[in-house]
Amino acid sequence: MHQRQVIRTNDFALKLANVNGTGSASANGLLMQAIFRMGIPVSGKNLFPSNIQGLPTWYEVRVSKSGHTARALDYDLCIAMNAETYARDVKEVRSGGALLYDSSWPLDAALSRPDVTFLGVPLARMCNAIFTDSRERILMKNIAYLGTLVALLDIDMGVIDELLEEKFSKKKALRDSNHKALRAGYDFAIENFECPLPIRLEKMHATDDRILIDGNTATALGCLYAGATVAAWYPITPATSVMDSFKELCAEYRKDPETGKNNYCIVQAEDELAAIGMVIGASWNGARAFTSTAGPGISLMGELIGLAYYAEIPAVIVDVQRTGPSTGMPTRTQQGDILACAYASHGDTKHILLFPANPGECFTLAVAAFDLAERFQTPVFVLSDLDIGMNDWVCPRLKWDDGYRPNRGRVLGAAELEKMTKFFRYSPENEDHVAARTLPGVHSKGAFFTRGSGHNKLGGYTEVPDEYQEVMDRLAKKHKAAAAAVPAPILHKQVDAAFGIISLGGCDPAVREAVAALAERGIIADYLRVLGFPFGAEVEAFLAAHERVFVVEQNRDAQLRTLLTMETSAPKEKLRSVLVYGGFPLSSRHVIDGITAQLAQLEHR
Amino acid sequence: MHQRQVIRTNDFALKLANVNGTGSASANGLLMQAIFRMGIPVSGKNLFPSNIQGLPTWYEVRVSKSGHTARALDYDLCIAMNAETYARDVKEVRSGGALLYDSSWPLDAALSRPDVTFLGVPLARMCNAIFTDSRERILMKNIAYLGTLVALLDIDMGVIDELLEEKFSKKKALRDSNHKALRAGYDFAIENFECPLPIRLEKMHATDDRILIDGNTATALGCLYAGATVAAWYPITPATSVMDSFKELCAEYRKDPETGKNNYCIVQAEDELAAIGMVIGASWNGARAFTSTAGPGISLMGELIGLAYYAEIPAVIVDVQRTGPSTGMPTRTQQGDILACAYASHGDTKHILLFPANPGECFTLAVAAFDLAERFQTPVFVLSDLDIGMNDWVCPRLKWDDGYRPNRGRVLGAAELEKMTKFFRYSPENEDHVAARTLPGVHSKGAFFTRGSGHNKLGGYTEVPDEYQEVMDRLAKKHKAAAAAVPAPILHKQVDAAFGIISLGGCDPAVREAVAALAERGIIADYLRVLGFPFGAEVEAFLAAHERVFVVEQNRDAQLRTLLTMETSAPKEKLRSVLVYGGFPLSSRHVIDGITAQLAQLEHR
Amino acid sequence: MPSPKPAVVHPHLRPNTLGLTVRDYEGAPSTLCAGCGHDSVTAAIVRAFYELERPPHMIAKLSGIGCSSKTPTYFVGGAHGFNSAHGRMPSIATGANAANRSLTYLGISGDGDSLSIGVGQLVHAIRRNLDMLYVIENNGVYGLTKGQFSASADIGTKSKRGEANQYSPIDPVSLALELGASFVARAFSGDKGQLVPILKAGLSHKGFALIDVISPCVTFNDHEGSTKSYLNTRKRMLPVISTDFVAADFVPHAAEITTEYAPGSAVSVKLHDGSTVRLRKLAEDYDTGSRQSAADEVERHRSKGEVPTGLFFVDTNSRDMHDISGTTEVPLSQVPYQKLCPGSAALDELQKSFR
Amino acid sequence: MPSPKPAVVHPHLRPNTLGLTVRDYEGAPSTLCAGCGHDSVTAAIVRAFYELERPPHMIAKLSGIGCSSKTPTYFVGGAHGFNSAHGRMPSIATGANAANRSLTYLGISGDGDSLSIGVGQLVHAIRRNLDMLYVIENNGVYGLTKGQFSASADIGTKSKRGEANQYSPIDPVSLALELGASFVARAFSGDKGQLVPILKAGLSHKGFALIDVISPCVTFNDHEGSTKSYLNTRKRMLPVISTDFVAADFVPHAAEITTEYAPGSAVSVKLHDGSTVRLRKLAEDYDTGSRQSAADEVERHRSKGEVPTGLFFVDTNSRDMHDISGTTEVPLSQVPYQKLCPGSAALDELQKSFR
Ligand SMILES: Cc1ncc(C[n+]2csc(CCOP(=O)(O)OP(=O)(O)O)c2C)c(N)n1
Ligand SMILES: Cc1ncc(C[n+]2csc(CCOP(=O)(O)OP(=O)(O)O)c2C)c(N)n1
Ligand code: SF4
Ligand code: SF4
Ligand SMILES: [Mg+2]
Ligand SMILES: [Mg+2]
Repeated sequence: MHQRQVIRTNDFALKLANVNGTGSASANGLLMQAIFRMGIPVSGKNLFPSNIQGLPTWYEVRVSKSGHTARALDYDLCIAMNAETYARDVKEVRSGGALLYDSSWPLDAALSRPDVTFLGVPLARMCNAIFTDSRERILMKNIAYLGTLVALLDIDMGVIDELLEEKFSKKKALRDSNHKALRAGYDFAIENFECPLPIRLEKMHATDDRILIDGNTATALGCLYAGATVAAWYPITPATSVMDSFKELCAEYRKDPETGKNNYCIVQAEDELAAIGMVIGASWNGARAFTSTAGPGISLMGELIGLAYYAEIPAVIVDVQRTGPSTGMPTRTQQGDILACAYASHGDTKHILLFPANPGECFTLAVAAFDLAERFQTPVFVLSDLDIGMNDWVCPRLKWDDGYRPNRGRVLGAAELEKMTKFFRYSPENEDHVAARTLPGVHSKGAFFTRGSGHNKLGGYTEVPDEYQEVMDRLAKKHKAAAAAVPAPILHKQVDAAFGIISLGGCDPAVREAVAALAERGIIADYLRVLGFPFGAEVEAFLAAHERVFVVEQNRDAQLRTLLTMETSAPKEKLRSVLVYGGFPLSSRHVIDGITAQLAQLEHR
Repeated sequence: MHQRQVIRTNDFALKLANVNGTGSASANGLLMQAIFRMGIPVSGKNLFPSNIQGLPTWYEVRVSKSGHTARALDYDLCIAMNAETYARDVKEVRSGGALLYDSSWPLDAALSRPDVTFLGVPLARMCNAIFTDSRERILMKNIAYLGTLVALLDIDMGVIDELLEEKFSKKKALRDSNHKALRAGYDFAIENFECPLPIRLEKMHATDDRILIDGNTATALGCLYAGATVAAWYPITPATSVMDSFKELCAEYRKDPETGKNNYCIVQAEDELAAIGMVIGASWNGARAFTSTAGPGISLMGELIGLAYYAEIPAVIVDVQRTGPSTGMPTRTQQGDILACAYASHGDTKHILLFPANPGECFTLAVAAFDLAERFQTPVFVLSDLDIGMNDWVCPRLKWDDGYRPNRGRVLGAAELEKMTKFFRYSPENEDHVAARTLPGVHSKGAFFTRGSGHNKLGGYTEVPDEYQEVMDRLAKKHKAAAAAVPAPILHKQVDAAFGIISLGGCDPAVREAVAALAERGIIADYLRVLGFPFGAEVEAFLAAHERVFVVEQNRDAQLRTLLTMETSAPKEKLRSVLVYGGFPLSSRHVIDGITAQLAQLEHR
Repeated sequence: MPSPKPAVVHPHLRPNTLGLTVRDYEGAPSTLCAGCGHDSVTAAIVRAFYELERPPHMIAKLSGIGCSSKTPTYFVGGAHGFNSAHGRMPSIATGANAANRSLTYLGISGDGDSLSIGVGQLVHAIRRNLDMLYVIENNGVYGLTKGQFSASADIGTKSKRGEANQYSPIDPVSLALELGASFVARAFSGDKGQLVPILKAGLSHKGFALIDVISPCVTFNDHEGSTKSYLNTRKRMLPVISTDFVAADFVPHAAEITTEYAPGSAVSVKLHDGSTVRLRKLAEDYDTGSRQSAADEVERHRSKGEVPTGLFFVDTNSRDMHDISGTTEVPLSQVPYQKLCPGSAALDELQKSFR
Repeated sequence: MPSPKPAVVHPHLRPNTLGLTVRDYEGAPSTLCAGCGHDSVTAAIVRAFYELERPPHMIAKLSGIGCSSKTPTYFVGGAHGFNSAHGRMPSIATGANAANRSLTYLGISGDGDSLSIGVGQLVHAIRRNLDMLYVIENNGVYGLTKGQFSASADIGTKSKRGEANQYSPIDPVSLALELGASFVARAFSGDKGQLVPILKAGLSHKGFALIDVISPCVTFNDHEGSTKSYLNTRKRMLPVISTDFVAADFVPHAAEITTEYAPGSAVSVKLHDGSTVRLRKLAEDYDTGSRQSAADEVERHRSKGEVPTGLFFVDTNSRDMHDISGTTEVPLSQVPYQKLCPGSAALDELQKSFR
């Protein structure tokens, strides 16, 4: 018992075990939002199944006054609402932790633990007493346990009220039901448990200038602000909400004030082959266009991605990665499409990749993607993932510079064309090895023939080796030139680092937490997070500066390490991998264990 | 003139410049075949355009008593039948060489060369005199220049007669026309030129136990002998003739003697996505099935290749590579799909690749592909190319061991199943990390559910990280295990080699010739040709044994070098590239120049 | 917790002549939403196989991706299942059928799986008259991805968010008739009495049998304003043909002979395996043996906003892929290798022509 | 050496009101086989654009892969061309059209490109009623890959090697009618008098216009036994409707008013851009405004082994993709960025809801 007396304010983790399709999502969302509004750093991970209703689903909430948002692996309190996973869930509570269960039914003694406090709340009985409608009885159980948590964790009731007001301002009846259920759960806790628990909340001001947002919404915002007018897509988890958001945003911000018509066109394609085809057609014709998809879509887009690469047509492809291969686990996260995207399509091809690490970067890198795609006239991939894309993250408020103007790259206007004697599509090239393009309908002199078949630097059809090779060599140089243009990596430097760590994307919170924790143990590491491919001078410098570099990523085959090995001058021997790819978001423990284990090995050589 | 007096018997190169669709192919084929029948090592390279009629096409014949069959880059005699490319063709004749042209029209003086002998033959006038039908007049010009060559090169007229007899045994009229044209060209040469030229032929016995065959026919033969019963494909150059041959062979050898029914089923699919789907369905159901395609098809097959990898279904995919990316140059050769195949599909995937270097190996490796695909229950790629697949090669007669039995891998029969209490698809695994599979309809206990979604080692659906990971880790081990099973590389060892060369596939003749030539200059190199991926111990050993290794391949991005870097323990620094990727077959000169240039560089460091 | 669905209602668990009861034709518990139309189709399939007395392991059940495509897990656990990739089931089935023509092939797909990403493969499976039963569980939306319109959504039908579809729908029935399918039908998941006999007929038909089953999505497309809701479908559905199935070796029991026939309007069609379907037409002039007549009949009702159902067309003499390719009767997967390999002598002989 | 084909025969090189002559609408010399039907279609397209007086640079010509798909290089050199990937032209055209609705879109495809690998994209381009003219140069074979049967090969037609096709063909016309195309026609490359006006009508139509042009492949499908040879097509082709086109701002010249009409049987249809097509029907009862009637008429002749040609159906009031999506009239590619970016203030405002 004594353990329980250690008060842990704003620093603990909850696991809520539910059945999907029973309304737990909104209650769990409210919980997360309430903590956020109390000014406390918080993160929520939704671990949901690949079906619509009736299967186990978990929601993890981590509260961390020091701002660690990575997934926590041991839980101080578990809300066990799913009998089917009960046994599993009990096991995951840390010793000294507590478990909240529905005591409407007796608890299976076999599943109790001496080192865990069991808090029984008769949620079903309560709700059956209060509500008559059967659906409501089920839904409100979630709000009832939320009420209990308000008491147990000392959540500001005012904040909760405010949230319910906003949420149900137009649905009075629903609001009242919510209040009733909330109350019931709250009162029961006050009467029966010593509240609050040692793990508890206390207002802070750490989220004042922050927002709660998921990566897919942020990506959609980025596309909106970048001036994308054409979007083509085919539904797929976890990318679907990118387009849902983009659609909503356009409906809000892209109706022409005079005509009321749409300054955008979103096409739900028949499949991914068509979606990328539409993006290519639209970009060829001068619109900023993009598609959003996941692994299976990337595979299907392969052929046309090669066409865009070779014919030099801009295209922005958002890949919200999920666990592969094949259908894999559609509702689990992974970073398994790095190589598939970097070298997408048959023949010699190389592409530009961007790696957002959080919703904030989804926003900025989405914008960067369009600028790069048009500047280099080539496909650009934004490699997000399910964890970033579908979970709510606490982020600094998004900023927008009204001075921003799209970099449309080298596009000749009517005036310029008028002055020219003759226009050739693929020459002359600039220092980026990019030639000017023209848009259909602009000027008679601008007409040219686009083809995925062999062409020379004038744009003419060719089967002559030298002419073909000349263009291919320029494309290789062009890709190299992009290294200086992709966003620079982010360096976390320390004094006397023993080694370096390179990682990307959604691994960031876990790696940063791990670096801090290792430092406490006296293990000092520099940390570089790459934001894009091809790799620039900073990456080369970091690799050169460190004898040993651990590459942390979420896939089986060390895909980022592969890319670093092939596309930098670093000797491959210095690169070691820490790989986690079970489908759940990364935790600092994975990183710490992975690195320390290897360090130990290396010593015992 | 004096140069011309150097007699060069059975050692020279010809270039025939024609217009496609004008019947030159058969004349050029006859020429090649005649030399072959004279027992002289010969090779022919058909450099044809991507259309059906009216564009420039070249046919190169190399005669080499020492058996070098790679493409020669300078030509002793050019037969210039295409006015459009005449200027280019004249340039390519080596100094001291000769050029044969149609003197029916005056020659453009501007295009003459003092160091080249011009042999004018009034081919058109002759044929117009002999023939009345306009089409025949065009076709027979080709036979007429063949006649001239018979005289100039001292080709055995008996052999030619014999060939014409065989070819036109059923078409007397045609045979007579051919004879007339041949005679006319021959007589003109005898009367007007000093025959034979210093470059001439003389019977040998170097081809007695050899055959003339193209790689695609050999691949089809391999599939026939391996026992493939289902083939699904979509037409694409240069892979189409694989299926054409397979169809003809099946019609000949696969009609059931009793019923007259087909012991095979070939489906012309609606596209490549369907073709690979059919192969997967057929393999799942217990047939040996394959498809043949080229780069664009590989891109389209990506998603389903990942399904076969993850669900562990055998599939044989023949990729007759052409010049990419995109449509690229469909009638030019390249080795540009190595990476696209090795890591095909999204998520973590790795595949088995085989690299035939000539038609003989197309035959043996096609058979090996089925054994590997079924033993390891995974897709296997046979990476041929246009040069191997569509050109006629002189090869040792194909041998077949009647003791061969297909390795169907671990497939449980009714008896075995009867004995089992319960069958699980993905365990237990054997030393190859392969589990037993069952075939539909064999036994009620064998039923299981195949899926591309997350599954555990029992074959059940899962979203549990550990269960998912367990299967993925086994797949990785399985791929490693295949290293010992793929055909071993071929080592050409020398004494005191200064460095090593690694190459693959169609580069072989050029590399072997280069190694010999370099040796004559005192530059000694060991040469290892890889036959498959994953790489086995021999490859590791070769890399370990050499300080410096040149990797010779026909693509821009050093794809084999990439694979060697990532999938062996060799430090990448020791691997240097020689890359030729213009679309024409490799010549020893490319290799020699590439290597010596780099050696020079290295010294001047 | 998912309750074991489908709950198959059956008077008594009478074993069929294989000694198997209805339970033996069930699969794993469904994980679909309670009330999903697909679960009713699953129940009907269980019933159909049970009554047809097919040995489970001689059944190959294939599907693409979608809620509908998940259902093969929920029926005939003893069959071989293949949950493949989105829209690619037709090609997988084609290959499977090519390798072994002796199994019963049942493909389950959705309107998204079949009419959007998969329409190309569906079209060509029909052209080949592949010997299989192809069931489209048609709910007008992409269920598994949460309710986007599919290509079968009717003009004007409203999404849950209230937007109306404005693209003309693809009707799998008309498409199949146009492309030459040899068995074309439509049914409603809510009408088991109609669905089961049609399924049995489709399973007994030789060649490509397509059944478009209107199967409402309770979660994303069962609201007011949806034309494919249970309510609206019940309102608009019109059995232009009622189907009654009598298996070859089958003594019809009481339940099934009670159906009364208006003399003259009934047609009996003998299927390839000897079983019979009795068709009762609504319209006198409509000829179930004529593709064009069927197409017209379907169009006539469709244009009136009705949803015509029934077995519209069946051609019992069509030639399937194997007939056309002249494949041997023995499943290719079972032809001994000795019959497949010409041997060394033949190779030597052949190579004489390679000189 | 390829002689500059197509040789456009024209009385005098009269410039149109843009000051352009027929020559100005030609492209690079064809590299197709001498006598290829596709070259005649190219010539007809040149003629159609010249007579419609379209500014070349306002034309987007797109294609897939195949001999037919090569032809955009051979006409209107001053237009923007896009020779894309096999079977993917419809999606490229959809995106292009989405970005700029002010251009004239002409897609050229083949029967392989459109009915095999590309049928899915074709089907959905039709559903969207994409505003373009889609021409299928239909020769029943894959020309560029040397003569395999395509999905439009008729049953019984013989390949050059003598094998007969046994799979039921896909008729693009019936398919388009079934799927809701707003303009459906068929013509023969050998009948320029018929083809040119239909092309002009198709180019003037708003919405998806499909023209199936029988265009023989002299090299691989013009032999005896082929149903798509010149000879056989001439024999079987039957103009069930003859089409006559009159441009909006166009004084018909002598050549074009001579056509005599049997009173009563002629219909005049005003197209979106004000031009008119006059249709003369063979059958009195056939209603060119009715999709079903058109489908029946086509089927009626097809079943008799005839190849019905003409402009079978046109719907001048259909709504194209942009009408349906409510897109602004200004080409999206030309909407100024200022109109597209909500700006920082809006972003700050919006983010209040993200707390
Ligand atoms: C290549 C690919 N693209 C997209 C998806 C995502 N996806 C899964 S199911 C589905 C649609 C299912 O709709 P339908 O076939 O009608 O089945 P339903 O769920 O409605 O029964 C989609 C788009 C996928 N799995 N694979
Ligand atoms: C993905 C892909 N598969 C196959 C091919 C090979 N290919 C080129 S053209 C063609 C068929 C062309 O037939 P059709 O569209 O009828 O054109 P035609 O040559 O008959 O005019 C094929 C299969 C290709 N280019 N790309
Ligand atoms: S989402 Fe719709 S289709 Fe899917 S299971 Fe639920 S009800 Fe059925
Ligand atoms: S092959 Fe046929 S389609 Fe192609 S160009 Fe020649 S004639 Fe025309
Ligand atoms: Mg659906
Ligand atoms: Mg064709």
